[in-house]
Amino acid sequence: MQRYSAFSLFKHALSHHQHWQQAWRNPEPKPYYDIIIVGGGGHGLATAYYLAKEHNIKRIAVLEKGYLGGGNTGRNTTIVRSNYLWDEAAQLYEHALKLWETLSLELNYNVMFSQRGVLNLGHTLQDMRDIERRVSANRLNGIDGEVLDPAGIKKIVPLINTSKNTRYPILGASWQPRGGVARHDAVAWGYARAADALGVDLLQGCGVTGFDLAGDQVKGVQTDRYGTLGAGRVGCVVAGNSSVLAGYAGFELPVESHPLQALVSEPIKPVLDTVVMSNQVHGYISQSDKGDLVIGAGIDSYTGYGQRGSLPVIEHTLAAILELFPMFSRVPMNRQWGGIVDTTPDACPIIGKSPVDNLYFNCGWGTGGFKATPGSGHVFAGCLAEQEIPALAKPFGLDRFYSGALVDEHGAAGVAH
Amino acid sequence: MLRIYCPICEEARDEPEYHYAGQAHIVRPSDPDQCSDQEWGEYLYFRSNLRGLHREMWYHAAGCRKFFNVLRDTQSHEVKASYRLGATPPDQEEVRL
Amino acid sequence: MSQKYRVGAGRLVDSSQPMTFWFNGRRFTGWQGDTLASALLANGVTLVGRSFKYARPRGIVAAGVEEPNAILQVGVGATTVPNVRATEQPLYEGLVARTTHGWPSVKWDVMSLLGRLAGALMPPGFYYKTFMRPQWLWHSYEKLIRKAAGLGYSPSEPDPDCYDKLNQHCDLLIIGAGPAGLAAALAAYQGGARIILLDENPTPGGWLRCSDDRIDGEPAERWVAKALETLVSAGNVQVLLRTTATGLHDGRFVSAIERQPPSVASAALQTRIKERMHRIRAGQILIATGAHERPLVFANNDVPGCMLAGAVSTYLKGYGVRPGRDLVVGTCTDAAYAAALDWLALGEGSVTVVDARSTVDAKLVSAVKSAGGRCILNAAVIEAKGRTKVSAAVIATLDLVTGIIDSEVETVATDVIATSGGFSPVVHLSAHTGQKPVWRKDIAGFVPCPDHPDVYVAGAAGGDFSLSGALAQGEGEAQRALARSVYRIDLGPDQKGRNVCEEQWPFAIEPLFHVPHVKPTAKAPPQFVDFQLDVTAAAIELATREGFQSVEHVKRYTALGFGTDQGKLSNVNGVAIAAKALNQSIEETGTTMFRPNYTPASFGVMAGRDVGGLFEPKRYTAMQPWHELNGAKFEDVGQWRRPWYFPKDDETLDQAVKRECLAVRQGVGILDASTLGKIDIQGRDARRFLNRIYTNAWLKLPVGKCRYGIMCGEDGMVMDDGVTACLGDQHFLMTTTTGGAAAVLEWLELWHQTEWPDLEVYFNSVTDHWATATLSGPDSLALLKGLTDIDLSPERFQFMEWRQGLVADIPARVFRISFTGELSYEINVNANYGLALWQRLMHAGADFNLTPYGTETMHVLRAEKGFIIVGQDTDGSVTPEDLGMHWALAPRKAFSYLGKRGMAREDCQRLGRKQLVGLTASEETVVLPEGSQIVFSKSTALPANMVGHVTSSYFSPILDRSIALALVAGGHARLGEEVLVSVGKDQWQPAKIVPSVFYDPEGARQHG
Amino acid sequence: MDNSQKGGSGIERFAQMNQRSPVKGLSRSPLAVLDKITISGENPVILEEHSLGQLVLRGQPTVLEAALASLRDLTLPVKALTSCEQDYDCIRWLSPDEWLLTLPVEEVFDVEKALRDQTSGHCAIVNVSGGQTVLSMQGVHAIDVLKKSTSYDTDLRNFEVGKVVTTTFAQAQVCLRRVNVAHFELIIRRSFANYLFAWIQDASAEYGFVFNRSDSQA
Repeated sequence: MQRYSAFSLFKHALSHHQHWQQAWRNPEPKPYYDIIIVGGGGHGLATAYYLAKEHNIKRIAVLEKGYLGGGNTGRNTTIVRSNYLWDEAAQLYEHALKLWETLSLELNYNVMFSQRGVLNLGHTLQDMRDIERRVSANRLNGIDGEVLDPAGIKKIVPLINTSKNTRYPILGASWQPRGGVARHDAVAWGYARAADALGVDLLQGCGVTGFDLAGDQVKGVQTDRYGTLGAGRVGCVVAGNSSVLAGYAGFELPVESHPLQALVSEPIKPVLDTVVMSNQVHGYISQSDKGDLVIGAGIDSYTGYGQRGSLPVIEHTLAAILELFPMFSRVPMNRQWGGIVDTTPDACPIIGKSPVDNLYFNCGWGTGGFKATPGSGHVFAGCLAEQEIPALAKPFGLDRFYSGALVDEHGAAGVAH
Repeated sequence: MLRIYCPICEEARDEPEYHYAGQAHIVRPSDPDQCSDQEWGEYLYFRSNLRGLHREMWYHAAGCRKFFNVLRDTQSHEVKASYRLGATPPDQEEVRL
Repeated sequence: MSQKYRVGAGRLVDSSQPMTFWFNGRRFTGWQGDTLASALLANGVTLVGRSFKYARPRGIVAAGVEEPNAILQVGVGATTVPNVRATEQPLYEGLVARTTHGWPSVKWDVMSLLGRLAGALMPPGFYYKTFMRPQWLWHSYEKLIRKAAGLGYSPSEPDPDCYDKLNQHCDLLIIGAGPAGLAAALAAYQGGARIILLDENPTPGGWLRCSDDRIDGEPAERWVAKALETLVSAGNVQVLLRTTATGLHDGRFVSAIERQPPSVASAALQTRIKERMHRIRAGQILIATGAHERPLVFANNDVPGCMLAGAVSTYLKGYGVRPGRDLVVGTCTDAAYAAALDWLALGEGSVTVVDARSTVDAKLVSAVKSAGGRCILNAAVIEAKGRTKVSAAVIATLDLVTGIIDSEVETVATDVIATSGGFSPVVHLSAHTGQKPVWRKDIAGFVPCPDHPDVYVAGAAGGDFSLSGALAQGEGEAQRALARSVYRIDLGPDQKGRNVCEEQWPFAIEPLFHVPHVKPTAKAPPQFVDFQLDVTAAAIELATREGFQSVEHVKRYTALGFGTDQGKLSNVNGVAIAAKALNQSIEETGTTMFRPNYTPASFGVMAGRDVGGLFEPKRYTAMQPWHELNGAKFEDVGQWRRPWYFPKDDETLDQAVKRECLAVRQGVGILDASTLGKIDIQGRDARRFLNRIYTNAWLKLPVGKCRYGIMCGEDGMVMDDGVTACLGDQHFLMTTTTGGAAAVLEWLELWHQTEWPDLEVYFNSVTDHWATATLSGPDSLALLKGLTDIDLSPERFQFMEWRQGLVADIPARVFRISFTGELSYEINVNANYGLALWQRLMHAGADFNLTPYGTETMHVLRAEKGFIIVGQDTDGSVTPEDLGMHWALAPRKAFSYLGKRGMAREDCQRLGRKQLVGLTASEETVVLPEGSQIVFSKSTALPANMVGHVTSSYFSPILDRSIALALVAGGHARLGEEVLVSVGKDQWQPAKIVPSVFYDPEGARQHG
Repeated sequence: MDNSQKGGSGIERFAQMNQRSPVKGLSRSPLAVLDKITISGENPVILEEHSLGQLVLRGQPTVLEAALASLRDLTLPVKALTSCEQDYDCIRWLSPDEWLLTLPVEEVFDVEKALRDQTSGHCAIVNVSGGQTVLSMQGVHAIDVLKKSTSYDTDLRNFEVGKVVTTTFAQAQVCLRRVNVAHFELIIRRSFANYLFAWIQDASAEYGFVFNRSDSQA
């Protein structure tokens, strides 16, 4: 792999950048792979990378229907944090956050992970109880976090409206300084480039149309571009399309796919240096390095695969942002879009075995997928490569929907996204 | 934004008048106490989540307060038909169950 | 200062109305009708900004919404607006505008030095390749990078203006009032259909506004004026000008934003509506949005003075502005000749047309020549000279077929280079709902998907650039669209295409997406594709070399089209350059997604009136006036505002709550309980229904009695609770939690309508109908006795019973139920009497020191009794058994009630589930923070083994010590055990697990 | 005050109570804040019709039709979104088994009782007079205020005189009826009244709406 560095930039500048290598190959597929990953988003690419790097698997392919990182990876608001309530979820996301902290060096690709801190605002007494509870749990899980009062919030975000006269005055917030944002495309590209360098075949424009099943076992993957590719094991990491793939294999999942919308303003001069999230008023906001205000909306109520949602959700979200930042009223909104999020009844992912042998699923990340990318890939690689499901993934099996052992993140803390 | 025809009010209205109520035609097991944990889990949580034609239930929360069924394409978001609870769904043959 | 570039009258401006405006601190004059851009050009201002990455000087390129460069800050203070396109901003008296790039000034920008020196180090994606080491330093690099971020400035004060929304419905929405849109409206209105015709410009006509075409023997302008008059007077047509359709959404729902003209926007503040969003549900949609001209991509094509040919014509004809002395036109279309001829018509200055094509309509060439201009065919402008202003154009012979450029070049001195690379139909709206535009080779542009289910397309938007085509298609498509509705129109065969059009410039093009330079692209001076984000042809080629082969990858890697113009000028050129580099066709390459908004919409107009006091409803009870008058502090509970506590003088929360608590325990207090959800249930099967919905038994509850019930979801988790009274044998009044009222009613309807429609029962919300005042405390009986005709004697009116009668002369239903553990009477009256009831109770209660109390005191009192609050002591993962409420379960009911099977699941029955217990801190004065996590034993290792958390915690005035409720693993079996409560980093409070009822465990007090 | 149905004393199927106070002047409308505002002659106006009592009737049409006709001379509107008006009474279709009857407030209890007496079969009658209030909005710009507030198509072609719809209004709900071409009736929930009043004021400032409250007291 061609190393990236300031020096390499300088060297290539001298030759007018005409000699940069391809970031990844465009390989012809092999007839058989030890492991096929379906889904070339951040999670799938990370899975492939860790399979190759840490589990020494040789023949790995990633099948991507469209282009790498083109699904939810490239459509989210790039927030990274780990301050979840329940131990199982907190430890999984914290595992991811620790990987984030060294990811650029690991991949030799600057994913611009910016630990600018995340504020979760509380507007009601119950919000504040939930915040206390979550921060207390985080502390005992070894995750950074503190509870701030309005004055403390104002110090971090001077523009925010902490007046007591708003509809839902801000009573306080949780603050995770290690949280932040990262550059979403770079995460996909960084993993892709590093996985490719380890010999992983990245097959783009290759949609999956079915599975080759022998009894209760998966033997291969049928594709629209290369016919059937044999596989020892198959891992599906396709977010909103998980139910469609499960349908090919003959079972259902406790997953519903909903539109989740986001929007950006036109770039303005820096005014907001952290991530601000609020459940009560339904909105979250940060400012990108380019100057765009990046804003996440609530989930649309209906299921949908159209990668777009309904305008009232956007309208309400911007009203919420103006509740927090009235001075943004004259800022122009540039563009809105949507992703397809795979939601589960407990707002936690499903990681592990499916009813079909050797067919594994990693899905149900809902609105929390991006922040988990390195951890999700790392843990899922462990599931696919080893006999035992890794401890971090164990609580997230499908069996919990039968036993009732849900990890109820939204029931508990109402913390979304 | 979806425009949904309410078969009770006999008019199309804007989506915010309604609440989405999930996949339609899920029947409560007649004897829950005889269900295994697995069967109960499937009834509670597992859904077809179809891409394409989907039969789903909506509640006209700001209108007649009635639940009804909708046949909708979850890819194009197009509402194909609305029908009352208990009515025969249209385009039955098109719907994969 | 004189307008030295103003050369004539201009059709869109009124020279009799001069206006003063300010740009970068200098005073200028323009005319009514000017845009800020035309006024700047009239005054010879050519430098209007700096580019994002390389800080290169930039000037005005376009005359409409597609402008990428002239992005200015307009206004000052609270009403300043960032990122205003000068080409869209109407001039008004006193307008203040400035550039936002460049230090110390836009003319002398030190960043441009950096851009020139280090530009070579900044190919696309350079930031992915560096700043990695050491990792912790990225934050510092980032701070530097952020310094360069952003275009304009957000105001720092709240917006004094107001934004409106209008919900609209129509049979046919016509987007664009150019020739196609006007023709469509003229045809469609005759059938009586409701029509909305909108256009982004202040006047209709589209490109006809600045053309010399004629319709039916008259100047097109006349035809436009007559059309407008006809439509406005028709009655069934709404013409919305200054209105841009920003998004086309599912369900043929279009958002369109109308900007008020500046004169209106500066009117009295009270009704000052700055922008209005029309939320249009359209039966049918006709897109007549025209096309945008594309610039040619050549070296240094971003130097101020490089413009679109059409824009030059618009400034000349529309505004009487000639943006320079000499003109070089670079083109591969016929349309650009108009700019040359318009310029030549003014006499002065030299004009050179450089056409890449080998064969051009001879009439065009001779027209230019006879007017004194020069025409060079088979050639292209390959480079612009000049830094802050074009000084010359470098011209070379080009073979359009092979793409080979001759190394012999000619340099022509000029200060304006106008180019035309063809036209891109404005397909944006058609693509917002996922329909991909289709490439049409013959016109070298994308057109809307022909099988679009929701839109019809006419005129240039569909790729027909002729006037006759626009008129005929407008009529025809309007007719087709309305054929689907009841408002048919029949134009008849002889009417169709009846307009006689005399067109100056029929459309002809040989596409040229990238003008080669004598040097290879990577070594040539930058050839800009996306001006705003400094994306060059070399960058696109590099991206494809690096493996970014999907057009979306190219876009994301280079930032092509990510600017505020969203690639209106750059999309097609960029796609074509990528396609060529990938050695594939443009069809194969495709275009990137188009998303709303077509042009930006302010946050304010998106939010409309749902801001400030109207952000969300505030719901009040009938007693609100009294609460406000008596200094209550309020708490938000759902949308309700409930009195939180009633401080006397300058009492703190704790002081007030202590006083209120003791008053209830020792005397009598009064609570406004009106917000509790109330559902009236009537019908023969009401009991059977309740028996299924609640976990306990309801079949035998006698009339006159009340019963507490828990509602669970099918997962067995507690969902809501409340007391339900049996009002009649077939009549019940259910109460729900304040926040759960609507959801519970929907829940009841769900089960009734879907699963048990055979049960004869009706549910009606009466939450708002009944106002509820609760008297609670040992003195409540004595107080109430003097006010009612109801027999209150404890043996005749027992705990958990209800009676009706007069209370303070008001008919009431009185429920002897208690959430405080004291003797209590919940008095329900028609809400119209709620305030009178409260006032009369307060009046009569003066002798008893009747003390109003709020939700905080209510919480303390109920916690003393171990009564739960759903949502505080439960969180969606708690079963009734976890709460120790086995007594509220009736497992032997014939019907398997909702939640029964769920709570029997393996995990719900396992040992060690978290269970509700009481907790007392070892230090009696310490109130454990609500939410604190609990461990059984201290360990320094993290993660610690957490076993539960504090759900409710208060100082109990009656017990004179702190109390808490908590969920603790296996708690019911651990009574008496010590736990540690985490109250801060390495800070622990020891506490003991105790029964959850702290006060009067026998319940003697509530029985009176 | 009807004492024949004291709770706990018998096996009455339904609890009934005359909810009107024998003492005059105790009743207070949700929008009593309108008290001090005066009417301006030419402008469109909004009034609160505080003298109306309201009953929700539930049941199959066959159960209710005859009783209603004989008691109030009203035809039960069985067609979706229609209403029937007679003197001071008006009955509105809300759903196939639900209607809202408005009538003089002093007659509510008698009608409630009589309806129960004269119907047999499954039905429900609920007094909701205190839970909602009736606003009347008139004037040439009334329809514009509605366009700002509800997504419903209030054009005369779609929303003819006498038609009644329950729909969204700002962020609350309304039962909306067209009384006349430029006259609309809005029935809103009590707890939302202040919010909606503030909304209507804000939305109609552009047209110079003036607010007033009728003097009649229950």
